[in-house]
Amino acid sequence: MGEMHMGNTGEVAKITSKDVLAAIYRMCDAVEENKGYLCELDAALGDGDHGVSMSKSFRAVRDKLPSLEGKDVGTILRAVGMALISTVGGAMGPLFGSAFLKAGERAAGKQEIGLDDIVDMFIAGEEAIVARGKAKVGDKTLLDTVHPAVEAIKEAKEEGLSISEALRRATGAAELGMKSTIDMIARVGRASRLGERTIGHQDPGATSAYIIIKAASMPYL
Amino acid sequence: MGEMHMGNTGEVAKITSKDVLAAIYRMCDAVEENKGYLCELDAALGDGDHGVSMSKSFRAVRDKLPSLEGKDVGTILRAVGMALISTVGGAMGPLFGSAFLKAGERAAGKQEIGLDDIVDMFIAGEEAIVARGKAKVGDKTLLDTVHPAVEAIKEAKEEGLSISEALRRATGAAELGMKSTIDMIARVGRASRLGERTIGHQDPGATSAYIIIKAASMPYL
Amino acid sequence: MKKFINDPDAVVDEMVDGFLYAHGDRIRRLAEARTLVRADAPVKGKVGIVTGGGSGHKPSFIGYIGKGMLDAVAVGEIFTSPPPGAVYEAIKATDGGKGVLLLLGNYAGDVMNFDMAAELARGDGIEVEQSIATDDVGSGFKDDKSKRRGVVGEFLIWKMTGAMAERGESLSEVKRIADKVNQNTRTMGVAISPCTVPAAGKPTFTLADDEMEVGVGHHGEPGLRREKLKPVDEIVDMLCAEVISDLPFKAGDEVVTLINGLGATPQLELYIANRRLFKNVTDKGIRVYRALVGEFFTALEMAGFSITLCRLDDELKELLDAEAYTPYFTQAGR
Amino acid sequence: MKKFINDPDAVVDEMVDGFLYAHGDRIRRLAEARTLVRADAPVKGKVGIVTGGGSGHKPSFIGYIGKGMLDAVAVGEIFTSPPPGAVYEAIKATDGGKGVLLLLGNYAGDVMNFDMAAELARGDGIEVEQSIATDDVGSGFKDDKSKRRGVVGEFLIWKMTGAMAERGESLSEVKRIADKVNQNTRTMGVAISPCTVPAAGKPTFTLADDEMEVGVGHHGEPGLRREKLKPVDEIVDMLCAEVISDLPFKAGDEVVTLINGLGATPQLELYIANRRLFKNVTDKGIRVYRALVGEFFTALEMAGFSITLCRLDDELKELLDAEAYTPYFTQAGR
Ligand SMILES: Nc1ncnc2c1ncn2[C@@H]1O[C@H](COP(=O)(O)OP(=O)(O)O)[C@@H](O)[C@H]1O
Ligand SMILES: Nc1ncnc2c1ncn2[C@@H]1O[C@H](COP(=O)(O)OP(=O)(O)O)[C@@H](O)[C@H]1O
Ligand SMILES: [Mg+2]
Ligand SMILES: [Mg+2]
Ligand SMILES: [Mg+2]
Ligand SMILES: [Mg+2]
Repeated sequence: MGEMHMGNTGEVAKITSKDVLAAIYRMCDAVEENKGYLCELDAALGDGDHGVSMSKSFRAVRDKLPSLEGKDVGTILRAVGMALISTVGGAMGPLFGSAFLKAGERAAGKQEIGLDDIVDMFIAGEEAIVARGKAKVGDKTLLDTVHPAVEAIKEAKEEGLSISEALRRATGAAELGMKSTIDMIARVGRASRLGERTIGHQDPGATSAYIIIKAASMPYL
Repeated sequence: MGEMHMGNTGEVAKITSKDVLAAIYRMCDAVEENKGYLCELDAALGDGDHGVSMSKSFRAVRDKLPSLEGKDVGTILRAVGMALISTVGGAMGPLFGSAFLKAGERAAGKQEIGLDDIVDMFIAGEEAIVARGKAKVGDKTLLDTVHPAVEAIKEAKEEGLSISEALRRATGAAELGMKSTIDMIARVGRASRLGERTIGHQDPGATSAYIIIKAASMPYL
Repeated sequence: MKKFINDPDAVVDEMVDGFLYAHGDRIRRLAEARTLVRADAPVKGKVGIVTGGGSGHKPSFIGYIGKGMLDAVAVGEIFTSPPPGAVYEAIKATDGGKGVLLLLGNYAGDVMNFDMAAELARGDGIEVEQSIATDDVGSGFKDDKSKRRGVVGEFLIWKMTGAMAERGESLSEVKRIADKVNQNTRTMGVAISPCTVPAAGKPTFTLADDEMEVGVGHHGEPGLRREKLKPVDEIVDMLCAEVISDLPFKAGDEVVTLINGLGATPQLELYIANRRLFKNVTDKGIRVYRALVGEFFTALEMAGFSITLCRLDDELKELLDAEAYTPYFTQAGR
Repeated sequence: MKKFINDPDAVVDEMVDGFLYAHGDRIRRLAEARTLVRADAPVKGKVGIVTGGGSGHKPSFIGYIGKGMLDAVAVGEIFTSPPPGAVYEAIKATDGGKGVLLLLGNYAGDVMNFDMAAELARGDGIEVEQSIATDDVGSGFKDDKSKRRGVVGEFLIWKMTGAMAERGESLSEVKRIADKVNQNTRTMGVAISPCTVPAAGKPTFTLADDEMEVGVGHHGEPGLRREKLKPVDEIVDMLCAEVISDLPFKAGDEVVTLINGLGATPQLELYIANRRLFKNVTDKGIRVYRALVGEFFTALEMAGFSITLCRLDDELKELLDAEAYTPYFTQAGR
């Protein structure tokens, strides 16, 4: 499957709905590969199920993908969002699900998207996560991965960079953001009850957000 | 405690109620010492509690002993029997309890007993165990210890031997009897459900019967 | 041994205290012995239902004291039969003039202690009968089923016998029901981890990480054989095959099925087992009248479960569905 | 991982099947989602009581569906909040014209998924309110108690709120009771061995042979601290001190106490704990109106227990004692 859905590489100016579908396949693979790792991270801070929830959610996503061949980007992303909120639930369903739903609204009807669209979609995704989870940057959640990624891609657009370069920057910022959670004290979610004992552990949600952003950007890195 | 209640040693012709009390103290000590060992034996064949039941039962016996100073042999043995059937229950309460009760009946009112009495008491004890448990010799129970001991002491009496020699023989026969259970298949009790798998394991009840007979006879051996 | 206890030798006494703090409005302890009875015992004109046995099987036995089930329980040490005195006091406290039925499992200790108690009570002129449970197929003895252990089938005996007694039937009629339920009931269980008697301090058996004990007793007694652990569907298939062929249960029979958790096995797993049990039974053309799932008769913290089938007729169905009010089984008529 | 399961990813679906084979006479599954409802839902003229959450807590949540308690439960994966759709279907299936109250524990996933469901249902014109349980003192937050986890206190909320709804009271009145019970309830627990989520395959934590986790969450979340295991009386003293001082409960208060086994801890030990709990509470001049002991809200096969105190007034006493008919809690009035 991996090979088939690798999509374009090198400097690109447009991304097709086919590329987006390929990106989603890569996300599914990446989540599955990291299932055990994500559970371990969650065992230190929460209830140890994060990898399991993510894996089940993205298996449900994968099941939807064949029926989405040829659909526009908005339809694809909304379907992904619906699969995420319909199947497993957990904390990830509403957070990632809302992000994909809102991002999908911005790409409604489009067979091709440019960097403008992508930035719009990133912004919408972050807004959805904030609206749903009411967390702030620094609270040790997936927002600490998502927010710097969004800032980076916005800047890249302002600087007039290519899609590839913008995604490269976003992925780099996401990675730094993910790592920044190691030193943070969790302020929301299950982990928040551990207070200072959360210092030294990387947040599982922040990690899966990075895994997803990286998998999406892979061919462009 | 041990020293104080050791009773007579060497060849004796009579046993006093004081000696009997001392013998009971020794039984209590011996059972307590072997608690763990008896549990281990029972774990292989049954539910692993034999040492615990024996220990609890004989602690209850020990609690009664101070009030029995100066009482006749019959009273002492019946009190031991009552303590055994009143406290713990288990399989041992009724079996050992009935044995002591019946043996006590034979020694009612006596401050001193001779070999004739002792043989009578052994016979009564064995009868009580058979009546209560309905086991046969060879069924892999405490009867396989008790029966050869009773036969040995009867013979010793017929041969006109001393109490000491008679108890020596009884203890020796009890030990052989106990060991003979290793090769037997359990026919009654909890262990009987294991059938052939009981071969190779020494019966816990047969073992505690030996421990008791040996502790009683100790100063005469 | 990792347990929430104080003195290992005091666990049963302390448990009884704690039990009475919770259920003292309906159950009281006798002064004369460690025997618990219905607060309103003796119930006039009703056969007294007395049972008892070793502790460590919660909710059995004391959790089933109450209207429609048990009148009194003689409480033994962990896995150890109670002494005759405790049973004798139970008999005296529950004889409402129609006699008392002793219900017990088939264990040498229980049989002897209950026998002694019955002798004592008969000496007082109280009518006493006994019925001994032998439902455990896992204890072997295909040729002489009367030698088998009694296990969780006892719960079904208590339920239906208790209902019969509550109706005011005679001692012989009540005993007939106890024997009838026993004759129609078969159980078999498996364990994947042992339990530890507090005063002994060591597990009753050890199993490798991939092993299970098939036919285990509810005190950790070895069963029929050891096998590799399998998916639960296969385990249930195996247990069903042994249980169904033993009576045998046949197409057209109606049964109550019972899945009993032995202690540490989550209810989630019991329900997964129930799913397969239902399939096994109905595939054979046997009708499931009721399906009970839960912890009815445990073995401390043993991980494992058993399945039970009990063949019903109209008489037993009515008794099974009759009202019961006890700490662990309440049924307000159906 | 030694468990009686088949496919680790199918445990919840298979459990639901097995559950319905046992309780299908009173509980049914919706076609639209993995949501279980009272067979007679929606009950006209009654506020619908809907809850849900991750699985693995049996008998919670589905064991409490029935008259006098819950109308519907949205069933999540093990320890994972159910999706909005399952909650939304629960709301639609139980609205008897007086609106629906959502009862949930304070977990980010549950809060978000229930929020989304409430939004969807309100869009359909159904009146929906929420009440979020936060009884776990072990989750810290002395300064902002609204951030605490909800644990077995939820059982008490379901019981009393369900009774209030059964009376035909309005949605706001029923919600008032849920909030009131929550405000008056405090819980704290300890664990001595972990549990394993089947799909994860590994225990959620590890403890040394002589250690316990104090303030553990019912998914194995770390608690306030680790300590050496102590005699249970000392553990209960410690838990009582924290729980009593937190509300605080005071001399003259009347309470229902609850000891909840987390899975593998034998009931014997829970009753030993209850003995000491009773002493702690009454020594403080607090009156024990009722004492509940058992497994109400487990964490798979975790070994551990919690103690809960809930302050009662006449209104709550009546609701606590009201009739209830569910698979795991039946009470025919008292
Ligand atoms: N309110 C919130 N806003 C954003 N992210 C959150 C929030 N609450 C929790 N999270 C994220 O959820 C992750 C845990 O997810 P998961 O383990 O799947 O859910 P649960 O905690 O319900 O078991 C955390 O690592 C954190 O990143
Ligand atoms: N019917 C019987 N007659 C004689 N001895 C018996 C009988 N049944 C059991 N025993 C003895 O009881 C012993 C087991 O005792 P114990 O472990 O204390 O009781 P339980 O089997 O009730 O746990 C066996 O080793 C056997 O010697
Ligand atoms: Mg988690
Ligand atoms: Mg034994
Ligand atoms: Mg025993
Ligand atoms: Mg979770």
